[in-house]
Amino acid sequence: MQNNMTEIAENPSKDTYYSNDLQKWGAEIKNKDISLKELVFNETGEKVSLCYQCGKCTAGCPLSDEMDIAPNTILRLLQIGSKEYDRKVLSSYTIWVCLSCETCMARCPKEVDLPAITDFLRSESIRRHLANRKANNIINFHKAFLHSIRGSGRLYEFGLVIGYKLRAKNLFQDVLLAPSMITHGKLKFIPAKVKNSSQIKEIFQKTINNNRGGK
Amino acid sequence: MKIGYFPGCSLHGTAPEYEASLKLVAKAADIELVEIEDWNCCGATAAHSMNRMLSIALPARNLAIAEKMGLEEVVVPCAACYSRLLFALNEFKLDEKVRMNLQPIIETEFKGNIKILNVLDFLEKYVMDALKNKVDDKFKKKAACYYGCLLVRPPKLTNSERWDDPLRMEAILKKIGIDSIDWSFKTECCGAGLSIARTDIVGKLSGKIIEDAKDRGADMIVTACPMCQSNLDMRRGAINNYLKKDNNIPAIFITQLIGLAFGYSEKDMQFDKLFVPISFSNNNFSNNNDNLKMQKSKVKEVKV
Amino acid sequence: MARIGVFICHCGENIASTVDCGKVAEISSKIPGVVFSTDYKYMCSDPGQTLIKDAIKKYKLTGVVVGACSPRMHEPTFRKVVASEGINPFFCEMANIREHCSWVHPKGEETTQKAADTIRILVEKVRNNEPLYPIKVPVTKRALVIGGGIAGIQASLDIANAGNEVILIEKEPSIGGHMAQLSETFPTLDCSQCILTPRMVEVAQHPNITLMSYSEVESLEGFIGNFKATIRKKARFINEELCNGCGDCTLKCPIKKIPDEFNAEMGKRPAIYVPFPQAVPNKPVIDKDNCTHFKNGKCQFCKTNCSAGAIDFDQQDQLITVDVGAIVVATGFTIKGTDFFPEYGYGKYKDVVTGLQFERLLSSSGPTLGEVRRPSDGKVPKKVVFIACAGSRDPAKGIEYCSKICCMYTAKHAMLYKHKVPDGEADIFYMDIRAGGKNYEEFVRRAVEEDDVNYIRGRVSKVYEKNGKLIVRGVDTLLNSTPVEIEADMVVLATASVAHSDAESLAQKLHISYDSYNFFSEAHPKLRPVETNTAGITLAGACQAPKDIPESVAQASAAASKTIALFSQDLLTREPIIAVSNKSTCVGCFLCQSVCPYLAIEREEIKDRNGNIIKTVASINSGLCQGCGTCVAFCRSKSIDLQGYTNNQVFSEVSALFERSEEYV
Amino acid sequence: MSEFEPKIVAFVCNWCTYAGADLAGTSRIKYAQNVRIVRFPCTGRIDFMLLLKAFEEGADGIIVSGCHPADCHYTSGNYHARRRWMVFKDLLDFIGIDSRRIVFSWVSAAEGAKWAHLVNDTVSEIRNLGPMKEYKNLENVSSNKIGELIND
Ligand SMILES: Cc1cc2nc3c(=O)[nH]c(=O)nc-3n(C[C@H](O)[C@H](O)[C@H](O)COP(=O)(O)OP(=O)(O)OC[C@H]3O[C@@H](n4cnc5c(N)ncnc54)[C@H](O)[C@@H]3O)c2cc1C
Ligand SMILES: Cc1cc2nc3c(=O)[nH]c(=O)nc-3n(C[C@H](O)[C@H](O)[C@H](O)COP(=O)(O)OP(=O)(O)OC[C@H]3O[C@@H](n4cnc5c(N)ncnc54)[C@H](O)[C@@H]3O)c2cc1C
Ligand code: SF4
Ligand code: SF4
Ligand code: SF4
Ligand code: SF4
Ligand code: SF4
Ligand code: SF4
Ligand code: SF4
Ligand code: SF4
Repeated sequence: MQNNMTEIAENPSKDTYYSNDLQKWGAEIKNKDISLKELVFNETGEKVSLCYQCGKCTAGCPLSDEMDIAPNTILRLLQIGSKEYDRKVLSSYTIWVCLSCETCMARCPKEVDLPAITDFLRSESIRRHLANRKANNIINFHKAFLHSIRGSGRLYEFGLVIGYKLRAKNLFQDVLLAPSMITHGKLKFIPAKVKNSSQIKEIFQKTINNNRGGK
Repeated sequence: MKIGYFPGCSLHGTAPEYEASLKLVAKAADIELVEIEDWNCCGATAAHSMNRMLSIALPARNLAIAEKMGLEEVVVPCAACYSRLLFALNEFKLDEKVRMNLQPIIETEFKGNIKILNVLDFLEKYVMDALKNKVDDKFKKKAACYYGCLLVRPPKLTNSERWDDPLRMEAILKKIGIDSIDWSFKTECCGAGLSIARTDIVGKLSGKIIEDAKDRGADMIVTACPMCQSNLDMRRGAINNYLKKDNNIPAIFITQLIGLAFGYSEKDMQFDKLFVPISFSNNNFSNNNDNLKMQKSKVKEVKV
Repeated sequence: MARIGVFICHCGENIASTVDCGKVAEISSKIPGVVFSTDYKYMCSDPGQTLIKDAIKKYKLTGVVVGACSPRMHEPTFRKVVASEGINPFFCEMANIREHCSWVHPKGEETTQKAADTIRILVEKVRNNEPLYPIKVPVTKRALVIGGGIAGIQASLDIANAGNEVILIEKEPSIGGHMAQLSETFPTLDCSQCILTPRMVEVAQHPNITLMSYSEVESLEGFIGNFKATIRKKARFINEELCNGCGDCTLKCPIKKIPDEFNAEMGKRPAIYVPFPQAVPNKPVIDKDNCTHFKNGKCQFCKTNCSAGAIDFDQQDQLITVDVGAIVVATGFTIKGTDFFPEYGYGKYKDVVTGLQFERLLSSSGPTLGEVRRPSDGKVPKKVVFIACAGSRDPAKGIEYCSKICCMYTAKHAMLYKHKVPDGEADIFYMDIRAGGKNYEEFVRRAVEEDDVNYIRGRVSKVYEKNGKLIVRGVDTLLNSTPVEIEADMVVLATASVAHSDAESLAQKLHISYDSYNFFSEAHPKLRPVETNTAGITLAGACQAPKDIPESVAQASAAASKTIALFSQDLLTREPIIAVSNKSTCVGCFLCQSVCPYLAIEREEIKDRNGNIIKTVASINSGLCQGCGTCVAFCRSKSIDLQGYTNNQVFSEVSALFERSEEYV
Repeated sequence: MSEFEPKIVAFVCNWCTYAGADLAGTSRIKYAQNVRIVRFPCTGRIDFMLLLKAFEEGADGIIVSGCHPADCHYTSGNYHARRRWMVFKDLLDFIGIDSRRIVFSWVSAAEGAKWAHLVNDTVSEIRNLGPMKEYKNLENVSSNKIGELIND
């Protein structure tokens, strides 16, 4: 555990599980003529042309106020399919602030699985190095989270919080809560660990290091 | 009767009272919860935000182990884990590519025959009957049943009826004499996934939930998910900041209430773990907010 | 022995320029059975026709093949010629050597050869022809109209005014349908009842119309011109002959709190009731399920208070059988309730209402006498939000189509609301405005420009209640997809128009087809929009698809004119191109029955002298068969044949396809 | 030796394809002469024994054409024809006739040009396949057997 922490502390940008991004980028260039909507279709099976821009997703989205591009507009941009718009989508803050609450999909008259599309857009955004800078905190949190479970197979909240703060370079935000969590017995200092932790590392090795986010 | 049990990280981390109460409730209903051996984290939002196959493989490993243990059903009390496990199982059933590729990744045989229960499924199926004659006057309080997102959505996956206004928790609570309010934020998102990275958002989303429950005269919010509960309970500082007033309505797990009804003590149900206190003892329901203020003052003193 | 004449037409130069007509005539003369052949410049001209007539006489011809233009052009002409010489017209066939030959191929031997082959194929057909006679079917000149909405009323009046008998059946206690419930109607805003009720009265008083209210179709047999319908006249527990419509009974009934269907459940009615003051017939009906007498034998206040002695608790349903020649189906539509919408509260908010309920609030005959007051507390709403496409155009809810009328009535509602509450605000959430009709777009613009109705383009995701207000969460997609939250006093859902829940079973009783939404299907979407695939049954109004009043009325008159045209003949003449079955070889597999698109194949029991059933065989109902021949192709034992295209005929045609003509040279 | 001229027979429905071929005529659209047209009320009437018969009589190729799927004058005759065609194809394989020799198509009353193309394409396709020789095999298959195969 100590190791994990120091590793991140010393080298916060070293993301072992994205180490082969460059290789993927190469593949991307080969596919550069495929528009994002086709990729979305290939990887998630979702057809963005189903969306008729009613806006119900945006209307119900608990986070639409926080987003830079409304959820239905994300789909509209994908429908147009130009490089410029594809890039706009991938570098949006929206795709990171989405909470996967599934409200949009549950109410969409055309049953567009926007959360699934968003999941894919996130991984694609990282792959193409287009992730919105404002989303760094969120991405760092996801990374810290995965790092935590990659190491021990289970979430180690204290390590997660510390790891995240090191990535976010924001040691003081939110830690306010930590002491009371400790007094309530809700933060543990010793992480629980999966015995077969090499198996978990294997899973990471064979998935996130090895394929595009979608199907 | 033995049923599989997947605690997930939260029940072993931030929500020990949920685990404790669930286990005692199961015991009272004569059910043995068998923890999945060497289980791992379901991957939560982070995994599916970053990689689909990872987000399937992590839960699938747990399901595969459960199958190997000979379990037919597994209870997943955390709604977030429930959603991820259900998603993985569903993808496994529907997507041939997943079926083909999964085996080598998780290195465990998986047939996909297991059944996944969320805590409401579990309570309805195995505990409801044992709740006959458990109506207790001390419970004569108004509950706001809060389901959150992932217990009900997406409706096609969770198979929920009335997904925009579910009534299942209400029916269970009714069995022990708790009446529930009709309110509008039962399934609104509390913001759990951004709990740490964007606490301000949680304050806002959870704030609206708390506010509506309060406005409609609820005495407590009842939850069935550790993420929801911790957001509504622990994040009360951020919430009150957003609401610009102190709000002391407690947020409690449904299993803690059922446990009380079975005759366990508030101590057994680990009421002390709740940030916003609540007590039913001596017919003297209380949730005064002195304690909360104390927490806040304590917080102010400490800096990391 | 057949004696066939072949007549080759030059069609001026049209055929003769590429086909050597003389040669074709010559080749044809060598076909066995052909006793005469010739060519001529214009076969369809008077001299040409005379030439054929003369040859028939002179050579005692038994069959004729005309090699000329398409049979689609002149087959009737030449068949008439042949018939005038006493030959059965089906012994005349046309070989198409113009459209299918001379016009599409260059001059030359090959083209001439093709013409000659074509002649030979049809000679073989004529050789195997049998005399066929047009089928005459008697017509019962009485129409059955099912459904007494505006469409059924219009159709009944049109048919009756042409001098035919009409039986109009309506399942509710009164005719009038939805139109009776409307306040004012787009696009002219004239009062619905003012224009409808005179027609309802006309129906009641028309000497040719028999109105059977509170009645439904039980079953239907027969075919065009000859239907037999069984109608269930439901017991209304009132002797209609004795009742004078005074209404005393309804005032005395102690059960007063039953949700009133006519007011879309916004008002209450007693257990014995007349649905609305202008009802036709203006006779009450007892709602058995809610009447104390039927529950426990007590009460009977209505009976003691009826001076006419018209109350009859012992009345039973009656089954009445009528013969009719044609049927107009005009059963209309229904609309989805607010409970269809999880996101808008599953119908639990009192102030979220349907368009039809709002219509009743606007109507001066409605529960609030025309004042817009919200159901929860009777206050006048100051802000009303309308949601268009509520349930329509929503595949997730199973309704993909546009309900067509709601754009217009929503504009109307907002407009009427503004007229009644001038300081109120009306917001309409919409996806598109579909106002394709005469003066419709102008109507919608008037709502916006003159009445200040606020249109917001976007769908609403959720409606919930907070502090006595309804919070409507929508979006404005024209404003950069900005989420919009409106605090409303009332929300009106323009809910989807759908088929009645019993539409499917009615369609099955009538043997008409219906689409995946249970709306009844027209025979052809463009060219036969009022007929069904079952001859003699037509459609009118919103039972075929959502429709407004002008369209419903237009279709009703069209259905009536089809019916009147049918009734203008004493005997129906039908082409004899129909299937016939051979009962001795039929093995009773009924494969044919399963493929016949017109349900024309029936089971017939063959009995021996003692009345024991020997076997069951296929029998073709010549009233229903349209002559497609599908059954023939399916019959393994070759026990069905199609007149005019018999197996003998088509097989001989095929045998004659490629006999090289040289053999005859 | 002159090029092989295939003999084509077209079984068409009265309402759509026959009228489409009429339209090709009125529009003077030229096409190959090799086709002989037999008119039926509906493609649903076309018994597949007739197709075998046509081969037996020396046809090298057959066109079966009727209304477009949703446009059948008789509601569903063309649909039944199409369904049976699936079965018939297996039968052709069974008796060793190249199923490319039968072309199934839809030509509406407005598609004169399509009709001309259909005939031309079929002629050139059959020309490539060469003269029909397999029909000899037909004699070895009892017609009862064929009937059963078709109708099952
Ligand atoms: C809220 C609202 C507002 C509208 N406003 C306008 C407007 O302003 N202008 C306009 O042009 N149109 C308007 N319309 C549309 C109008 O109501 C319809 O066009 C019209 O009612 C269709 O008439 P119909 O006779 O086809 O059907 P209906 O009016 O539905 O009548 C059908 C009749 O058949 C009866 N019936 C049903 N099933 C059976 C059965 N099995 N056996 C016997 N009888 C049966 C029913 O009881 C009913 O009496 C509005 C509709 C709605 C919902
Ligand atoms: C581009 C376009 C595409 C369309 N596509 C479709 C479609 O896909 N589906 C569909 O359903 N509809 C379609 N329509 C609509 C369709 O064309 C009309 O609905 C239909 O033609 C109307 O038929 P009509 O007989 O009323 O009028 P018209 O077709 O206009 O016929 C009127 C006839 O009256 C003659 N006439 C005019 N004045 C006089 C006079 N004073 N004396 C004597 N004769 C006169 C005219 O010469 C003409 O022959 C389309 C229309 C357009 C413009
Ligand atoms: S709700 Fe569905 S159809 Fe409407 S804009 Fe959103 S994704 Fe598109
Ligand atoms: S899943 Fe994401 S986009 Fe959809 S409603 Fe929830 S937060 Fe908004
Ligand atoms: S039943 Fe009697 S009381 Fe009632 S309306 Fe008729 S006559 Fe009058
Ligand atoms: S008998 Fe029935 S209908 Fe008559 S007054 Fe009594 S409750 Fe009303
Ligand atoms: S008519 Fe207008 S409101 Fe009604 S379904 Fe169609 S587009 Fe929507
Ligand atoms: S004018 Fe034509 S294109 Fe424009 S809305 Fe009307 S129907 Fe559509
Ligand atoms: S010819 Fe057609 S309509 Fe007539 S019985 Fe046969 S299948 Fe039915
Ligand atoms: S397919 Fe069409 S036209 Fe063709 S025969 Fe059937 S109805 Fe006719």
